[in-house]
Amino acid sequence: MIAAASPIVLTGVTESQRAFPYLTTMILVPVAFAFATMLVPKGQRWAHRAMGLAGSFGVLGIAAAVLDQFQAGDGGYQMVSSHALAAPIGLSWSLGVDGISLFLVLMTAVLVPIALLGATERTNTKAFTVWVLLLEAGCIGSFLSLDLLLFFLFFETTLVPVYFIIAAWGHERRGYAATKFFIYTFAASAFMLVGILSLVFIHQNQTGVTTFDIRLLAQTHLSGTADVVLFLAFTAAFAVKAPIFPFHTWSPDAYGESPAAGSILLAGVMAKLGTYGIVRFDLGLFPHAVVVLAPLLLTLGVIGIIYGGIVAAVQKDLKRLVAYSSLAHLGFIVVGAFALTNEALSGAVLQMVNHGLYTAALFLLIAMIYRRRGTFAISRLRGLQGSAPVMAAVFTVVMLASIGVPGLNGFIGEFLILAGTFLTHRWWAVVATAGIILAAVYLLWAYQQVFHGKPNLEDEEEGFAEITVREGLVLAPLIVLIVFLGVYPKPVLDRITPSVDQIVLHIEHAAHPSIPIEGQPGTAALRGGATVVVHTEGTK
Amino acid sequence: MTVHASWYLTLAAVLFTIGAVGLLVRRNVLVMFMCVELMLNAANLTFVTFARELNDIGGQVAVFFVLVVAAAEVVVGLGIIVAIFRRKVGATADDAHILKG
Amino acid sequence: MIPTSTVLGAAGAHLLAATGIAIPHINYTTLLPELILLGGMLLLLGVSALSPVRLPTEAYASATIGLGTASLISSLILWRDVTDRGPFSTIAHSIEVDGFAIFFLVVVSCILIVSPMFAAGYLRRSGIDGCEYYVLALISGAGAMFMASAGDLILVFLGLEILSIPLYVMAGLDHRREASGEAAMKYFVLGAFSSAIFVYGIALTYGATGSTNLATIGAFLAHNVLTSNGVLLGGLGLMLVGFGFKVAAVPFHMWTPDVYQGSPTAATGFMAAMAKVGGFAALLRVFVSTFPSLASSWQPIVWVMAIVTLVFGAVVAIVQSDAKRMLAYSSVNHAGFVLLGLQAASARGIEGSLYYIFVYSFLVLGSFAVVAAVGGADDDRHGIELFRGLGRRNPVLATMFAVLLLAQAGAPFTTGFFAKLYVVEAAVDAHSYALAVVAMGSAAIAAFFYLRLVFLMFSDSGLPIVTQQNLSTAQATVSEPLVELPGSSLSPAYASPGGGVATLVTPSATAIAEEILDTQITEANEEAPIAVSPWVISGLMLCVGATVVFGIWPQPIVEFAHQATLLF
Amino acid sequence: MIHAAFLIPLLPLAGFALLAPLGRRIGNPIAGWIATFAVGGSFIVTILVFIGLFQQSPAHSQFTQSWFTWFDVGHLNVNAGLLIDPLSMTMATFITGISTLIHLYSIGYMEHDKDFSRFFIYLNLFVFSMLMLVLADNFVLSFLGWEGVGVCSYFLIAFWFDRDDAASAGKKAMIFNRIGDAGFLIGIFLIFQRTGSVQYTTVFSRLGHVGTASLVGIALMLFLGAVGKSAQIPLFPWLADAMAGPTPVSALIHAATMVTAGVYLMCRINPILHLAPDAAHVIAWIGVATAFIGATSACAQTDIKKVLAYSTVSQLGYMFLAVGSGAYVAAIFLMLTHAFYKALLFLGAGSVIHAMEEDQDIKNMGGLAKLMPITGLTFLVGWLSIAGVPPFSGFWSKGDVLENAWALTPALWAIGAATAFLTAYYMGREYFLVFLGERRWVEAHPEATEPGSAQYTSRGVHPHDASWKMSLPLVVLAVLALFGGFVNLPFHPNLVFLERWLNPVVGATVRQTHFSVGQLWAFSLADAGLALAGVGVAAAVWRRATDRPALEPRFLFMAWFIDWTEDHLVARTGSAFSSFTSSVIEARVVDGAVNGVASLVRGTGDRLRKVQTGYVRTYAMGLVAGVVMLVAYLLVRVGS
Repeated sequence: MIAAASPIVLTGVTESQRAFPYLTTMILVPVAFAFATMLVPKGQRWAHRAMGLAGSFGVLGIAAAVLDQFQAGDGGYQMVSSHALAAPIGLSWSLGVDGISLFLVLMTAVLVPIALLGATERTNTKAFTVWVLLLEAGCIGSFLSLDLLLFFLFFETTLVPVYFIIAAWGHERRGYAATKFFIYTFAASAFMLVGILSLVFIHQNQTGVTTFDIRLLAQTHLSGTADVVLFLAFTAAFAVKAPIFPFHTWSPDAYGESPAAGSILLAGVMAKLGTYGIVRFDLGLFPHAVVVLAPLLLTLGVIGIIYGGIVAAVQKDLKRLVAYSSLAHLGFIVVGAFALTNEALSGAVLQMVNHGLYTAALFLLIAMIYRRRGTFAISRLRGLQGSAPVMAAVFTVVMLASIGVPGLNGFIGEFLILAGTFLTHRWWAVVATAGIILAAVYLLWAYQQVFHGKPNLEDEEEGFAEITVREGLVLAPLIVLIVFLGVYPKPVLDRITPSVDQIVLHIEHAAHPSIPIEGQPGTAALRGGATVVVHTEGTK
Repeated sequence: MTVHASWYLTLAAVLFTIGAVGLLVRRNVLVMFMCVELMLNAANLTFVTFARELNDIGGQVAVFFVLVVAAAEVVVGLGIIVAIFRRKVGATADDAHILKG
Repeated sequence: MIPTSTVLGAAGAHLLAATGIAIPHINYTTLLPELILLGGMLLLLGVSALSPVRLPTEAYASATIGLGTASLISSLILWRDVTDRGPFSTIAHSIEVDGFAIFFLVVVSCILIVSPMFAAGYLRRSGIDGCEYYVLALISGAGAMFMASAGDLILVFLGLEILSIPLYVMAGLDHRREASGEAAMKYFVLGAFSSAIFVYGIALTYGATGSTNLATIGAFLAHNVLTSNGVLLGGLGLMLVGFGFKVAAVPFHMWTPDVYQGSPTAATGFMAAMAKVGGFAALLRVFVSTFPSLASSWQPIVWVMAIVTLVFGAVVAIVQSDAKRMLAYSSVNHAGFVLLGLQAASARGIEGSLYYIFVYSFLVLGSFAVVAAVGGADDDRHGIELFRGLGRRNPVLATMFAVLLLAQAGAPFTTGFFAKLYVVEAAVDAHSYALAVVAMGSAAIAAFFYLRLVFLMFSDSGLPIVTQQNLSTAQATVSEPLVELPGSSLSPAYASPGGGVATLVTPSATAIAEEILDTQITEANEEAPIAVSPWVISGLMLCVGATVVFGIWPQPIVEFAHQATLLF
Repeated sequence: MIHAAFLIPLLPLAGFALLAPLGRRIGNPIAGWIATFAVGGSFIVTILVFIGLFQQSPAHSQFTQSWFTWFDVGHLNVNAGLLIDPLSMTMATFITGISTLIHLYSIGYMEHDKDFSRFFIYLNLFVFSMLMLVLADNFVLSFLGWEGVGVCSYFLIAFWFDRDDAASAGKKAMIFNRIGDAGFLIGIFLIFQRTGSVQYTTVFSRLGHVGTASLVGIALMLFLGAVGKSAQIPLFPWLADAMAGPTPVSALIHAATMVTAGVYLMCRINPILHLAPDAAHVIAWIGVATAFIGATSACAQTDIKKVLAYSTVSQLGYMFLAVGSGAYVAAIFLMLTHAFYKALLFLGAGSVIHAMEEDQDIKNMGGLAKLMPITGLTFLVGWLSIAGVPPFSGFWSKGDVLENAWALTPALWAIGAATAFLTAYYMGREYFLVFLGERRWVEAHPEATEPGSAQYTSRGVHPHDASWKMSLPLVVLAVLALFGGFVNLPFHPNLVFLERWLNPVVGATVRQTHFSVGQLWAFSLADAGLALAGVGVAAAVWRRATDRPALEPRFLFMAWFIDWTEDHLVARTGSAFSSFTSSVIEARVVDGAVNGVASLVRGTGDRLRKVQTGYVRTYAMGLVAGVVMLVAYLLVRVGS
């Protein structure tokens, strides 16, 4: 019976015609630079920083090229490439990019150089640079993987750099925060691993093909219970990573204790691994379960929005405040993801990018304040606007973006999410809308405490340096993007929506096989009586 | 009345149990080791009995191996015990418990 | 069909009449690896006994490495034969030469190549630098090989003893240290006890099936249905106990922490690797290939055993304050993972277990080597607190240790990840989902204590925290080591030795004296860089290299394990 | 001509874009002039477009100018484009016009302020947002303007950010607005769900398919937005606090333009209100209630600006009363005239405050009329027209509203009339206390007149009319307040210019009141009588006295304790709740669970390690125990 071991068959994934493997390069470049940085002798800070910047900007360049090559309107995966890595296990190196991952990758490529430039770490820049570059590789890899196992590999990889970044360069309680973060997320992804494997074997039993390729796994026929259980197994990992209420308690500690760059990448990029996973895998692989459990996740998301706002309103520490506000914003993304309409889902994907941008900017500004005053305590900061009007102005813009004021990027995402959610899940949308009030409450409160009023006497003579040119240059791209995406998000959305339409169609088709695949998605029964120009009154 | 094979097996089992219990209750390392020998011999007895039952020489051959092994263990075991005694005369197994937890 | 033994019996009777004793045909080339080790062992003994000058331990070490390499090469040659001609057996089917066996031959050879590199320096430091260690290592290596290729329960038993007895001695090698003696005693008594149980189990099995030859037993079970298999199951259970003891599966693990902690650290690494390799080799072969028909009976046992082992190992390791002991419990946890593969009782499960064992050997060898290096001249400083700041005192060592620990935790792009993945995959394939979840959960728990060690190594090691007050503290610690470090849990005396000195006159002077002694050790430990011999470094290079390279490019080893299983 | 419309919002935006980076360098007063010209330019363009539109026949008086697709997902297609029709152009005209005047005024008013340029940056941004609000061709873009003006008012109220009251007031305004905005958003979602579009014209063309219930829902949700923005019950308290901002801000944002956005929105969605009469009733009643409460509260205020603030609340109530009773023209009419005289009053108050060195307590003023003739005179005009004394503009517009209220139900008319009387009374009170009676302030010694120097205020003040920059707007506005009423005279169908002009937008839905000439005269006399009565009473009571505790009860001073109640019921409980959530639920329950698991594992480990006693026999026992259990299990299996 041993001899009857079934040899693993590799799935015949079509090799892409494209000559240059952009995606693979995008993952390997930071790794290469990381190793190169290791070779640079200690003590040469500028050299390490230069290496780090070169690597991250290299990635940015490639990402730009990918954006250029990307065909808008094509919802499928592009630039697909795949090779076997460990045949008996079934692992294969298969990458591809679509509208959903494209901008997350771009965002990562933008945020990493900014994080490196905005980093305040004066010690052991070598190790720091190496970790950041590896983290970038891990995140981009997760976004691009079409192979579930490869995704999991990258997904887990990101833990290690973050652990070291927090543990080595963090603040007072860094050990606790780093360990909590690592163990919590690690334990959660245990469920996902088991889920992944179960799915693969179910698929194997049906087709005799052992593959981790999500495009093939998406066609697996799952029984109701299996569907739900696997969905929960996956969601556990993503819910912790995002985080979704009530699995969020690692995030205030991790965000609060980690250094500036760490917080930026944690909140800006890592959190998106969770929400991206939800969109790509939960929605892509378990359509039935999604339809069944959407109310549960929507409720968690909405609770997150309200709860995050409520708790953020009484934080004494700027970073923890942003952490809880992120919980609220990610709640919006979750709601959008599980509303199962094109509007909401596109909004969710866009909002992932938006949140990355303005949260990164917020953390940068907080780091600048910290550099001047050595504290995150809201109570110890006061009246900064008087001595640093420009920083105050920039902070205001970012704050308004995060509150969701139209004309800035935050609004587009939230509006699409809420409008789309309202179509299918009215009351969740209504409660979530109330959440935007809370956002104003805690952020304006914090802003007033920190920037308004008269500075305390002892701070008076200490003064407060205005934002420097270098800092301004680091922030500038973020501000530009925040405004641009607020004023003209169309080019982005045009690339996101085709992929989103496919997912929505996939789910609708699974939920109601009667619906023909062709035809404008989103008009199906999922919307209840909410189709365009309803000729029937659907108020009840 | 004939002595049935099961009698031997039972005897072996009893011997084995005695050995095991002895190892549990005695403190003197030497005695404990003797109990192990007893258990090994119980195994031998079983081998032989089965060999006769099955009328197969394999079991009897096995006994030799076991005896050899037992002898080897004696050598090593005594060496170790002596090493302990050299440090502390009349040491019992319970005197050695600095490693725990 | 006719049981082989009866054939032998008949043949024996016939030949007895004619010439004398029947000598089954022996294909010595197939025994080459074992023979190399044993022959080399004798050679070493002879040389050390006869040589007029006292040879340096490095000489023996290099000799052992040479022998290990030789056996590795011969194993690979065998591998080629097997891949060409398929598996075969020799010495009246008591030695199986198949992919499975050869995989273990390779692993054992690797262990024999690596461990001397770690041993040499250590043995000299502890003044036990004779040929003994190497001789013992070679013998038990041979024993492990026999266990792996044994086709007969008797041979399994012999292999087990050949493997174990040298390990007993090794545990007590450092006769000057009381702990070492105690470890040896415990290991020996319990080992002997377990092998007695084991051999009794063989006896029962023999009685039930009429043979000790695995192939025969397998065939017998395949063709007959036992009306009452009580005896057989009893025997099976007792054998499982014997194996369980060797591989340190709960509840037969209890010797592990004590023996690992007491033995000389160089020996600990070796026995941790070798005993598990041998034990699992035989365990897998006997249970999966010989008793598949009884799987329904033993699978539940292994299931329980695996869960208990996984959880116990991880949970108890968390509360350990001694690095060696912690690693001992972590190795118990690892054993649980390998049991996952066994419990699956499938080709994939075997592959997983093989791969895991391979990976584990390198990890555990390397880890204990680092512990030995940090342990200092008298090998008595294994408190995890003593790893604080290792990142500053010896960055290379710390980094390598970090890699090994993270790999044990199952970090991606290390072999540890794929090892865990592989066995969990097998478990899921066998529909034991609960087991898989528990396993991953225990991995998460285990991650905690690996990370704690990593964090200690890199914390307070010249990485000031950016806030003003911490900056000053950190500078203070560099210049003035008597300041309480943030988050350092050292003895109060460390915080204020002046006070300690002042209270020297008090009744509890001795305690405080000890405290201060401890303090000084810690201080020295805080600052002094650790020198590591090139031997150890190169050995670690091998371990870490294997861990990382095959972690990024798992294909070769995975493929090897896969083929090995196919050629079972 | 009409195609230049895009310049209307773009010019102020350009001004903002220019000043935002460079304003500080350009500095005082050039920055102010740039801003003023930007808005003035947009005023001129508006006039041109207005004329262009005027020449169109009423049937074709609606143009949309589409710029680009803002975002387009699924069925949600949102344009960035303008809707040029009589309504939006009326709004744009008076917004740009008054803004220009107030910019001009501000150059004078803010000349000593260190943040001079920042002020104008905000003002320009505000004008842009306001214009987007009124000109947008779809709900979402209007919402952009809607939120934009909210944010700008936040900036401007908290302009003197080092004053805590100002900072808090700004925050309060933003949050109250935000509550309304949530309603607005939900309204938009409902509209989108029911009609599949957010374009005004498309939505209105599809209303036939939408059920009444939905329409009422939509109307009320949007009205919630209006309540927040236009300071109606219960969301009005922010407006009183907002007076902490510079006075031009109060004039522009909190009297003339932003607060009327709600009224504009309600008029814009008149087709929906028309189909949802229930919603209309709600609006009318809330409006009239607000009008009454605002008026009564104004009677007891002592802060010159607070009086005006509550008066604004009250007047806005009138406008919603008009909207609710279907008199959209009347609403717009009142909005126009109110913009004139309220801006005038605020600016007048501004120059008074300027003269009194930032002292705003009317009890410390008096007798300023002679010293500040222009201010006094223009303020008088403002008072009489808000009081509704013929022939001032207020008389016509308010009369219009009250007639329509009567047409809905006389009860509304009664309350409205009472409010009208109160209006005349409290404004009279203010006028008498500020400009007449004896001087209750200390004359400064001429030698210490360096502005801002410490002794300057301590020594006292020397009131005087301000520079022409501040006086000119007063005069212009006074003229408008005086004759503004003539755009919509009731006597003859040819005289109701405004009504005819707005007809294309609201004609279909506006309530047609058919009063005989006699009735009209009766209404007019009643209004005039009430106004004069109010004036008279005010004169009788406040001519001499400065303190009438009986007439200034604390209840009214606290504005019926509505703010107080909301503060205690919502704000305090809310913060208490969130600190509870954070300290108990978050720390103990959610995080406690996580750390609990950790300590549980650790505890288990501590207990389990006790098993390792270190005694060989224990270990042997463990082995044997294992054997026993194992064999027992197997034998059981055999048995079964």
